[in-house]
Amino acid sequence: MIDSLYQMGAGLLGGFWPVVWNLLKIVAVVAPLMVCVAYLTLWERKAIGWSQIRPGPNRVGPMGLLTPIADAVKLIFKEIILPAASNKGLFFLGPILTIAPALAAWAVVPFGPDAAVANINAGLLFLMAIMSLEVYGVIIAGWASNSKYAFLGAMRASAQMVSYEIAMGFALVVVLMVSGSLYMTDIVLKQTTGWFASHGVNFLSWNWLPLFPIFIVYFISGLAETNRHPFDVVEGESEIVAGHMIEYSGMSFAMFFLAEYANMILVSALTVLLFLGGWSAPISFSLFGMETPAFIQQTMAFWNWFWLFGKTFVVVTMFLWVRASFPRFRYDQLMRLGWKVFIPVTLVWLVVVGLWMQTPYNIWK
Amino acid sequence: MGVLTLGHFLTLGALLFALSVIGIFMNRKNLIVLLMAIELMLLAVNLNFVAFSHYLGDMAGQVFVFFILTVAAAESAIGLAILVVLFRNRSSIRVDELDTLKG
Amino acid sequence: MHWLSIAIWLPVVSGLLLLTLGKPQQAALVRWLALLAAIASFVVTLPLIAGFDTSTAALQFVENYGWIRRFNARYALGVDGISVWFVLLTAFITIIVVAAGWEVIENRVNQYMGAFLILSGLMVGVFAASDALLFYVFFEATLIPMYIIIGVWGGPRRVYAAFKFFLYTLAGSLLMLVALVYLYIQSGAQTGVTTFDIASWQKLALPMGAQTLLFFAFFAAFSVKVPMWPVHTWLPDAHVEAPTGGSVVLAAIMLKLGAYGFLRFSMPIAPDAAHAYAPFIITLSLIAVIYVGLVAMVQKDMKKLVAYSSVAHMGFVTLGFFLFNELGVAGGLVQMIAHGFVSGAMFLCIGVLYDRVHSREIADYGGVVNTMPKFAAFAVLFAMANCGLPGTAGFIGEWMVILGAVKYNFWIGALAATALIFGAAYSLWMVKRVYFGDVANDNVKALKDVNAREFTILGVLAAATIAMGVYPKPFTDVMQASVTELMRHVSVSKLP
Amino acid sequence: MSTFFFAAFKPELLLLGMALVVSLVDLWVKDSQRRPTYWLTQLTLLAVAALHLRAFALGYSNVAMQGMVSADPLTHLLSGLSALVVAGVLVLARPYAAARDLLKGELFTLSLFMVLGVCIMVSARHLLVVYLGLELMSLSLYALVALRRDHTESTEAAMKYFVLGAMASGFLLYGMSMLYGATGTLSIPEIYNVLGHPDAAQRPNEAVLVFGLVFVVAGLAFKLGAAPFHMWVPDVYQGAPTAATLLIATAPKLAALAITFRLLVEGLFSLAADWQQMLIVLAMFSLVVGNFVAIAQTNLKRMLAYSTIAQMGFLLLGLASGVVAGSAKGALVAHSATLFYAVVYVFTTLGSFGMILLLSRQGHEAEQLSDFAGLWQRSSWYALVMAIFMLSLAGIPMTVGFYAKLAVLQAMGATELPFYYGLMVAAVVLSLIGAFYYLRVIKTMFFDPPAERQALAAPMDVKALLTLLALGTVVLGVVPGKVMGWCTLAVSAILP
Amino acid sequence: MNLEQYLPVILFILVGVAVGILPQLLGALLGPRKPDPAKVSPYECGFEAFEDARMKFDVRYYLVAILFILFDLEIAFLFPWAVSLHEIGPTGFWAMMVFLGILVVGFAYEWKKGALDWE
Repeated sequence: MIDSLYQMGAGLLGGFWPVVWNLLKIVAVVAPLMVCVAYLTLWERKAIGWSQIRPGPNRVGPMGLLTPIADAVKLIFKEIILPAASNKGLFFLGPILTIAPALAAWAVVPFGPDAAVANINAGLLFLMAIMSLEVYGVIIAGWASNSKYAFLGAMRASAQMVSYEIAMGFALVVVLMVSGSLYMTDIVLKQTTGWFASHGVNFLSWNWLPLFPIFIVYFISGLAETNRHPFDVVEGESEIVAGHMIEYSGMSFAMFFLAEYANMILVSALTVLLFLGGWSAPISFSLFGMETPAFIQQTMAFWNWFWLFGKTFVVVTMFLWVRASFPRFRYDQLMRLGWKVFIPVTLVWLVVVGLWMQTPYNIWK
Repeated sequence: MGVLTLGHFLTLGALLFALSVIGIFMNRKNLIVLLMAIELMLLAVNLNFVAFSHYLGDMAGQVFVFFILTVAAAESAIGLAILVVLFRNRSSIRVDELDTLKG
Repeated sequence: MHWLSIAIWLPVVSGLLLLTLGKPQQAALVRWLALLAAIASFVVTLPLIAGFDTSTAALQFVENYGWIRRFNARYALGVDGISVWFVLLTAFITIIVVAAGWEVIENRVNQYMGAFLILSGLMVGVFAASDALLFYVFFEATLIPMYIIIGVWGGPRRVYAAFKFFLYTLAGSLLMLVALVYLYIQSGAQTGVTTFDIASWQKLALPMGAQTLLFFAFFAAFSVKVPMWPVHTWLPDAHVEAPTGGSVVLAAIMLKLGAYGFLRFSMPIAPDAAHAYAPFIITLSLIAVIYVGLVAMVQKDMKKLVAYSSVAHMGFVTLGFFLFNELGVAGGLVQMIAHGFVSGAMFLCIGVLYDRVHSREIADYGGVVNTMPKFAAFAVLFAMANCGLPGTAGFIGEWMVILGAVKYNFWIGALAATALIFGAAYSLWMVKRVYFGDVANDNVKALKDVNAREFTILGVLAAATIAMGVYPKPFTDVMQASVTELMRHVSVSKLP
Repeated sequence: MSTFFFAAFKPELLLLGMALVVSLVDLWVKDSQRRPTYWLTQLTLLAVAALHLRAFALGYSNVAMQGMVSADPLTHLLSGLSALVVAGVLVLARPYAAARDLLKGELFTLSLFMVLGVCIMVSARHLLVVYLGLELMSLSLYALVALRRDHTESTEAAMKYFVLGAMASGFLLYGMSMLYGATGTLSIPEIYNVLGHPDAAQRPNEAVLVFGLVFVVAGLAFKLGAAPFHMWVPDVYQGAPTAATLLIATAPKLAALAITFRLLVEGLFSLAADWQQMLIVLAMFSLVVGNFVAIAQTNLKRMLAYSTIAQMGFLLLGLASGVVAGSAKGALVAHSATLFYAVVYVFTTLGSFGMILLLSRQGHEAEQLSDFAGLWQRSSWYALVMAIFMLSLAGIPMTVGFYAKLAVLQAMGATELPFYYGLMVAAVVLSLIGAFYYLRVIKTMFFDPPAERQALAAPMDVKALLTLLALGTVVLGVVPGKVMGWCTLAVSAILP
Repeated sequence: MNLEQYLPVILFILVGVAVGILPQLLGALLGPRKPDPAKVSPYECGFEAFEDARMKFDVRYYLVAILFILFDLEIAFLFPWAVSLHEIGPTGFWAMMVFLGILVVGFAYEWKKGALDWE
């Protein structure tokens, strides 16, 4: 069906068709993503509310389901205040640079085998690169605002982000070692092979088990990378109010917010792809001595999407759970954790995995 | 849109290189700009290497780029460190104020 | 026995030992040790003349060992009739210098004595080297101790004088170094073996252009050292500022290094150029003889006067050399030796006066003969020798050169002869003003005559001066064969 | 070729390992004198020197790391000497550093890493290895210059050094990229092969090559400190803590020369006609700028910096006279002369800057020329030692500096081209000017009255090392043949 | 190499930028625009701003930045190594272990020197 659509378009638009086609695909990713982001804010408020035994937003729409839309409308009609002493251009560039990478990273996220917008063989490298750009948005925003709080917040945020990026990078290296490929699809597929997978218990073949410390480090680094609780000293209200975002208002502020939530989803999705088997089901029918039923075979794209979405949802919810449960770290504790715990842990595990791979007990051959 | 040839890349590399040299010699204001010019210079070289490597079909040039990048990072780390120390001593990073040593 | 090596290294080593191990407090001990070393150094040169074979022009007492493989430079020593007397003269003058500095030098005696001993050894090395690189090394190395001697123990403008001395000489010799490299390369190109052996170089065939450039490169080095007019200006400064011992060594030996170089390098290696530019050299020499003689006459400072007279006398030497006849060359050589004794003695005399009055101005003296009769007798004798009075050493050389000049061209001879008149004029006029007449002032009145040490030194020199003046045959005999051979060599064109 | 052949770079592995060990050990050292670190460093350096020199003596020659490094005699000699010289630097620098809060572990770690960089550069057979070694060395040096964090001049010097050094690396890299593009390989021997391809049509594009060559030569000139790429030298020499200056002035020069050899001689030999011209221009610039500007300096470190520029000029002259009219028969002589010159320069510099270190007391930098005034009267031995170094730098015979200059002159003479003889005359005339300011140092020490009378006190090891260096300078000044032979042996390994 | 696959990447980045620009533009168009001095002055908890906000800041941020550059590049080196670890065998593995060993020494050095301490 999709193929014939593609053929038709190619006939209509000729040389420009690939651009249009890809734009369509991108929209197909971005639009649901924006909806997810919007509803993630609601889900966050709800989830935290529930965990604190209160209803959460419930005024707009049934169970408050229209709250995000109301928020959006409100924000659009808010004034964007431009502080007097700010650098005008940079002031607007900050939010753009924050949101753009958060979205662009999705280009290589596969929703099934070879089912990413861009199936590039250096996918993980691209992710690493584009996620590193995030820090520019923060620091530009902090600088352009020309406010002490914003500046300090930006300094803190960027120092924190780069610190945890190292731990994250090492974690990714370990994943790469076992996967032997930078192509996201390969990384996922690699997890669906192995002794456990061939016996039907797929989830035990996923990377999270043999790379457990790395998995933990990656997840926590993800929290820190997205400046989420308990690492949200950036906007630690009691200290520097809202950090680099303090001078922003209206839609500009919303951009940061959107970016943060888009990043959360992204990091969760990556956690799933890298450690939790991506789109693959946790157990397969072979566990019960069955062939995969034909109807499932035919609707595999849906199941892939289902499992990916489901797992991502679980991980995102863990982000929220962490926020609901843990107190905020002090900045020095945060830096100590990044440099003095995570980096050594990842280094050690890197060596362990490397050595493991040199032995006959290598499970990733 | 014409085809990109080796010449285009080399010209771009040469332009970047020239820009960075100009940046180093003409800049009288800010040491950070000097550091950036140095980075730019190395990037110009990288461009050359990558272009040659691609057209020669030889990976060695790209490997070289990898090393240049690393060394450039180490270099800027040391440059920044020196800059910090310098700023502590002089409270200025203006290039034209670096005039204690003369003769 | 390697007498030449011993003659070079004995003073150098003993000088180094004095320099490094001697303590300033042990001045007396150091003096005696230095004298002992100087005498020993002189004694070891005696076999050179005793065993010298006057019948041959070849190098004798030859030592030849590998030295620097890369350059094929060899530690090659040897003396012929031309150089052997200078080895003795150097060692001899060193004894005089050590003795002359006995009481005068009070601070850093060990360093002073050490420097002179080292200098002595190095200068012997220059005369004994038959390898050009070795020659150059010794030639240049002599600058260092002399620089220090002038600079440390010299007079008020010693720094200026020391610099001038060093840089003038170095400038010349660096050009010579280029010439040496050229010859070295040429020797390889022509014989297949690159070498620094001077004798081999003398056989190289060289085109006129090369010869000219070589000649002037050597000229640059040696004319400064001699010194010839107009590059002589460092000499009066150096003489005036140097301590007495320094002046003595400068006048008696160092100047001869340059003249010796002409005989060893310029003339035999580039004979055609030497012939071609002989008139040029002769002109310069005559200017030195006459003009500098006149300059000497108007000097108020005794040391300066003697310094200019040295320039004039050395003019005689170069004049003699470039006449290209045996009489002239031999005369120049004799003049060099005689000048070694006489000028050294003159400077010593000035030193004797200076130690007592602390002035070198002629005007500060007068009637010294009244208070220092013994000393005045010596001084007058040396002044006579300086102006070439027959019966003294000064006469023989000058006479031979003048004869040679006449043989070459009458008018040159005549002009050279006028120098005798100028010499007499400035020497005797100085004698008159300093020694004769009434006692000029209280300083002179208070003068004490020479003590035993000074008497001995001056006596020995006086004896040498008179002996050479009366019986010069041993000197000329030794030179004969070598000079003849040199003349034969330079008369053959080496144009390819 | 497929093997790594670890045995060939054993010393480098040792160096790396020990550098890490030292940096870790130092973290737990409580001793304010840093004795454990110091001795570990010294032991390492000596062991590395011993391993390399032993390999040199045994004539080992290997290619390792899949053809990327070459452990040939040149490597062994220069690496060994570099390690030795840095060990010497640390001996001399220790009291100085202790008085200035510089005696930190970083001094030793960075020194070791610098030596490692030098060793890598020296053995490079691949452009990448050249670059990595160069940067390892340079980065360590930048940090060493900035080690004195509270000192304005030091940090300023570090900044200048950093910016210009990084730019030089950029130039070199740009040139390398062009070479790579033209030849299609990064391996130096292969570049040589490609350039000399028998089929002319297969040879690379000459224009790109020469374009790259210009940048390579400019980069090398920067690193060597040759004019007009010398801007950093005076500022850095003067501003850096003297201990760091000493490090910059010694081993890195050897390394820079080594990569010059590797790139220009081993790789681009067929372009010799092109790069020789460039080097001659650089050399004459350096001689003129270095010598003339040095005269005006009153700061001794700055003066020595300009003197370095001049010395590098002389050195480049040697490198530029290897190939005449396409014939490489003079290359061995020329390039070994260059190497010898560099080795001599490095050890002499070690001594002369060592003296500055020695004179510097707590809170006082003995940088001014006037700080040396009257050293002769304070400590005559040290004055003599310094004088020997100065004479050696000036190229006066009886010091090894003379043979260094002579070897270069010989190489230039061997071209037998009038143009080179012109260059020789220019070079010696300019080094005469150089002699002036070296002499001025001697003059200051010997002739000027001291500002204070107290004798110099130095630890035993410093004293011994300086004495050893001075003696070495003199002993090699008499018999340089051995070391020259080593240099010839080393260079012959890389000549095509 | 499959370069046309990078087209969507570029497009995606452009879309990302557009998503950044458009809402802001929308907000600017639809929202009110009534600046007054108190509103546009920098936030200082109600105080007047004392000095320029681009003030000196703690040198430790620099330190973090410098350390980050270095570590990030180590990671850049590890990337290709990790990908090809299956092919390069024990030699490749141990070579990187040497590299990591040096890195660890540097890390230990920083740690002990206190470069990683924030207080």
